[in-house]
Amino acid sequence: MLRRSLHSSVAKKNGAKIWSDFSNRQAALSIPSAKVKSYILDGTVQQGPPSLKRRSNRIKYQSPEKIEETFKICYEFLESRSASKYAALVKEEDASKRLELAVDAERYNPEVLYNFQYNAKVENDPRIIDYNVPVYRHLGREHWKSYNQMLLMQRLETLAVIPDTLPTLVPKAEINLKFPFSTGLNKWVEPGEILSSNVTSLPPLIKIQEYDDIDPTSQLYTVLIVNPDEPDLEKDSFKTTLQYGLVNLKLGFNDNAVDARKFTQENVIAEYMPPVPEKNAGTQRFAVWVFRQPESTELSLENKVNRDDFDLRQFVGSNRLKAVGAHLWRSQWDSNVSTVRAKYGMPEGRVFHRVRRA
Amino acid sequence: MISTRKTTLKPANNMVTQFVRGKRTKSKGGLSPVLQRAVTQLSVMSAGRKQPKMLKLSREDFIKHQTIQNCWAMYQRELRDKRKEQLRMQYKSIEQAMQQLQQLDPELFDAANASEAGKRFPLEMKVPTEFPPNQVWHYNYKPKQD
Amino acid sequence: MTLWNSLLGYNRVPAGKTAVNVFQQIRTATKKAAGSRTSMKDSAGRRLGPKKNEGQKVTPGEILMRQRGTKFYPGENVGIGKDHTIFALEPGFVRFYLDPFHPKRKFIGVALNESSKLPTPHFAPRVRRFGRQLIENVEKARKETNSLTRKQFLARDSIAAGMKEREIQRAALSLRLAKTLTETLNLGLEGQAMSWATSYLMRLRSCLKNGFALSDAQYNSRHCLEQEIILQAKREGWAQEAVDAKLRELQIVTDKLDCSTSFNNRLELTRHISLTEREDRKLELLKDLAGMTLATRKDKKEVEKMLESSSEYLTKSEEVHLRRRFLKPVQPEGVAKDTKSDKKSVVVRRFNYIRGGIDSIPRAKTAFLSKL
Amino acid sequence: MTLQTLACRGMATTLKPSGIRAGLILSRIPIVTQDLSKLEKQYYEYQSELEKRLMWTFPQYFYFKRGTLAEKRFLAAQKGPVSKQPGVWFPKGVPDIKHNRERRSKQVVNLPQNFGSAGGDQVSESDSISRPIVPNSRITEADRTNDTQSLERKLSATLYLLVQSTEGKWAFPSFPVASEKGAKQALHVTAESGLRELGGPNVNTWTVSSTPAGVLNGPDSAEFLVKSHIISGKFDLQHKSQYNDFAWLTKSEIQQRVDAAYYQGLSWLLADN
Repeated sequence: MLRRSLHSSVAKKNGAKIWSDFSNRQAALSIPSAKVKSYILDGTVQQGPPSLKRRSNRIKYQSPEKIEETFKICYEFLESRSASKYAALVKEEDASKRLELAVDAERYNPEVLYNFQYNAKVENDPRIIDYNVPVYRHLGREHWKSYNQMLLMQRLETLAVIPDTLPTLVPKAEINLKFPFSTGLNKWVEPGEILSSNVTSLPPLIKIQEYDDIDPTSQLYTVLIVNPDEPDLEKDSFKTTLQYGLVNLKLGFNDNAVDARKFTQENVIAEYMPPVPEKNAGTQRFAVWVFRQPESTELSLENKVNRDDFDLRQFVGSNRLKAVGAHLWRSQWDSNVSTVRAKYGMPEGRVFHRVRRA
Repeated sequence: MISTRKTTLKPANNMVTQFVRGKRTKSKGGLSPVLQRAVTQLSVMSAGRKQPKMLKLSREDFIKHQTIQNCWAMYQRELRDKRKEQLRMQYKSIEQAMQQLQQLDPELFDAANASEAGKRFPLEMKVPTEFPPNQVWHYNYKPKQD
Repeated sequence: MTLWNSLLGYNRVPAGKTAVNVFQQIRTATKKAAGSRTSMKDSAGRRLGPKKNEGQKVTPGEILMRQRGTKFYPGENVGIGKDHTIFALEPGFVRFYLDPFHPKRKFIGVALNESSKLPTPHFAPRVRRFGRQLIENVEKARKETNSLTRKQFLARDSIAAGMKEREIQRAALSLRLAKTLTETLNLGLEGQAMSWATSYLMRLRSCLKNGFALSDAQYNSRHCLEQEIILQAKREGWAQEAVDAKLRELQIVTDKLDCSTSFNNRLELTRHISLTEREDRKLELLKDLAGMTLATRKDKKEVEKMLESSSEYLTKSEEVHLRRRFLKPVQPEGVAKDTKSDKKSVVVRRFNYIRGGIDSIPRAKTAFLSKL
Repeated sequence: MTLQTLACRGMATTLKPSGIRAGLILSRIPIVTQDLSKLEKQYYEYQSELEKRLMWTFPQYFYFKRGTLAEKRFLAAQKGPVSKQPGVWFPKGVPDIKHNRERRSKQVVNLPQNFGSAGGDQVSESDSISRPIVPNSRITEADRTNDTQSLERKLSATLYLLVQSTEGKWAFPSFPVASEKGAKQALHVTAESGLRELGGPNVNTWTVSSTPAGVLNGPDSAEFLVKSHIISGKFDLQHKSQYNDFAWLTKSEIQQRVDAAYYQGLSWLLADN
């Protein structure tokens, strides 16, 4: 096996302390708690790992032998490689390569690994996981792709939201949905979940987490919530209605929770209509679609939108919107629907036969 | 195993214990011998008792372990890339040499390009060992006068 | 069958001697005595194959195809039975077709109307039928709305009891909140303002309990009340100024509440304690606790009472940490050392890892919280 | 190797058929395995510690029959684990003993010493069966004196034969190829015979391939490098040849002695270690 003492690149020669001097590094790249940081980096292991809260457990804990010395050598090795990546980054111009270099330089940093693995990723604390930093965006995308993205696509396809509302979706942004205002419940909705009418009586909080390298200041977003299962008795089929429409939303990488605080009345092209399915009309799907508006163009508000029989594909085509993320919940009739209708001043719902006849 | 089996004679109820060689029926520990034998056989085969406790690392140690593995993977990748690059350069230089040789002297080219099917490394070429042999190099080589 | 007859003929010795005995009696080694006839059995035909042809109008449930295995795959608006029988799910017209998405498969589907062709393009929305009749008669409609499924019907008493139970708890809680508002804090709210206040605080309490940050919880509660007002205004068609006035009123009430009340770490309503005040009282508590020595039961009671009252200004985790620090179940060894191991002292036998042996450490009774 | 067909003949350099020389890269393959770098040594130690921690308990019942002398001697050499006693507090965790092994840590198995002649007199320590194994040192005499002419130097690296021409330039030995019709031989044959002529007959070499490994284009000559390994025997420079010195060097040492352009032309042909 060929082995040569690896050529000593400039940075390695003077043992550059890239990862430990924070003169020009973002604060999120280091571990906030000093105890944990010194346990990992300086190897102060007498009192045991600080992540074990009880002292008795810390005393009982036995860490593997020779892990400190090995870690030290590996840390220096990785740090020298990161130094050479930073050196290359200085000379690099092309944007995508710069991004790739910036990510590779920090990807194996143990502090970044610790921060990302052991802290909340959706409700991220910008001081620890700061999605402005490219390496956290990269790790976030990998984490999202490992499960949640697959789950979303599976739900969109098995519940046939993909061909019914829009032809297909290449997911780029992670969409998380929560209904905190109607019941005060603090739980993210899983795509495809059946929600009660009481929960969906007030607009949701939509968190749009972009992982791509876009310029958040110039990019505007549109959010549409559509219901493709509104019964249409004349054609004995279904029609799509627009439940909620927001346009020209400006989002950051960290503060991207869209609720009443984040937008004003101009952003709303369609007031929120809560799901009020009718008795025996079956389970209705409510698809949340998030689009990137083309090069920071503002969508005008007065283009009259036919909410009742809404053609989503035509609307997306005419405004040249690019679908980046989606989410989905389902609603069905329950005894509370009548109170929600009364609250919104909507007429009483129609009632259908229980048996579905030819 | 000598087992004592009590045999009682009916008529004069003076119990006579006869010492008869045979299986032990009275159990020493809690289990009866049959059960004990089953338990020992099971424990001999069972893996659970022979395995160490599962290694549970604290968060910090797990991060250290991941960093060590990342470093090793990167180190191995660098060696592989270096080796691949060297092989590619070697192949390029052989091809360039043969092209030039073909230009200069077709005869030598044919001699060089002759097929070496069945050519094997000589036996004397020693595979490197951890420590050198007693006689490191055989200087006293005499070509065979055939 | 012809081969078979020739074989049979070969074995049976022809009854009457024909003029020329064409077949010589050749002894063949393999054939068993002809009597067993294992290969003779055959079952009646299963009448497989298509039962409807292309374009034929069908109603749901009609069988389109009997087959072994999936010679034809189920297409749109069509179901497949466990013996791979394909039957119609929607009324329409039968179509035998190929789907470019599955090049190796043949499909049978039902198109909902005469003209439409299958397969519908892969990215086009599905063609679906609603298929339910509207109940015009109001009486029947009301009856249908109030009809319950069997499970709900059986459980309706427990559901009603549960709702009533929750209702009672909510009423009790709002009463408690109202009482603290009026007596201890005497904010002088009445009528509409009081009802707003109690519902605001109830929602704020549940949001805090569900893990929202204080600012988020306050916004959630206020936003919920605002929406109610806006929706009520839309229902009753108030003028815009009336709505704004109402909202301003609500804003005043909520601001007053925010700056005059807060919740302790047991989610009970208390007067507002600012951050600085919390810090000072915490330091003060630390000083007192440091001075305390846990020798008698009275000391223990005293320390517990101090920590009890600290729930107002400490967060839950801070309180737990202080309890663990000052109410240690076993005092550190230096504190209540007992030299002579007499009857009253407790002997702790601990393994000494350096010496490899067992140390027995006599400890006074006062070292143990439970034995005070 | 897929060689270019004759079709691209026109594409060659416009070198006229001048002097063709057959260069020889004579190498001695390493005798000992590579020296591990600090990272590798530490990593292998760490992995072996982990493996010991996760290894199953030593099957004593398999190696020592119950009640035999061997078992008694083996158990005497072992240090038994601390077992759990009721009523005793274990601050570092209650011991979990199965098959006489503490399962929470690695099992240290000691082999009984002086297995053989425990009682008997030390008849002759040197050849008794149980004498400890003392390996030869990987640093040889030649290493210490840095004798570049010896083949026992730098056992873990590949050594290459370099010769110093009269005007003091170090290079690989190269021999002219007879260009007249009759006496022309294949490249590797000229190289080998030139080597025998240069360094005495008793050199046992093995040519890797008759195909040249590379070419060095001089102003008017083209030197085709043939690779071969020296297997045994001694290379002693014949005094009459036109070279005045020779040395067995590793790749890094070659880089110092040879000028940059020459080294650049064949750095990839030489093995790093």
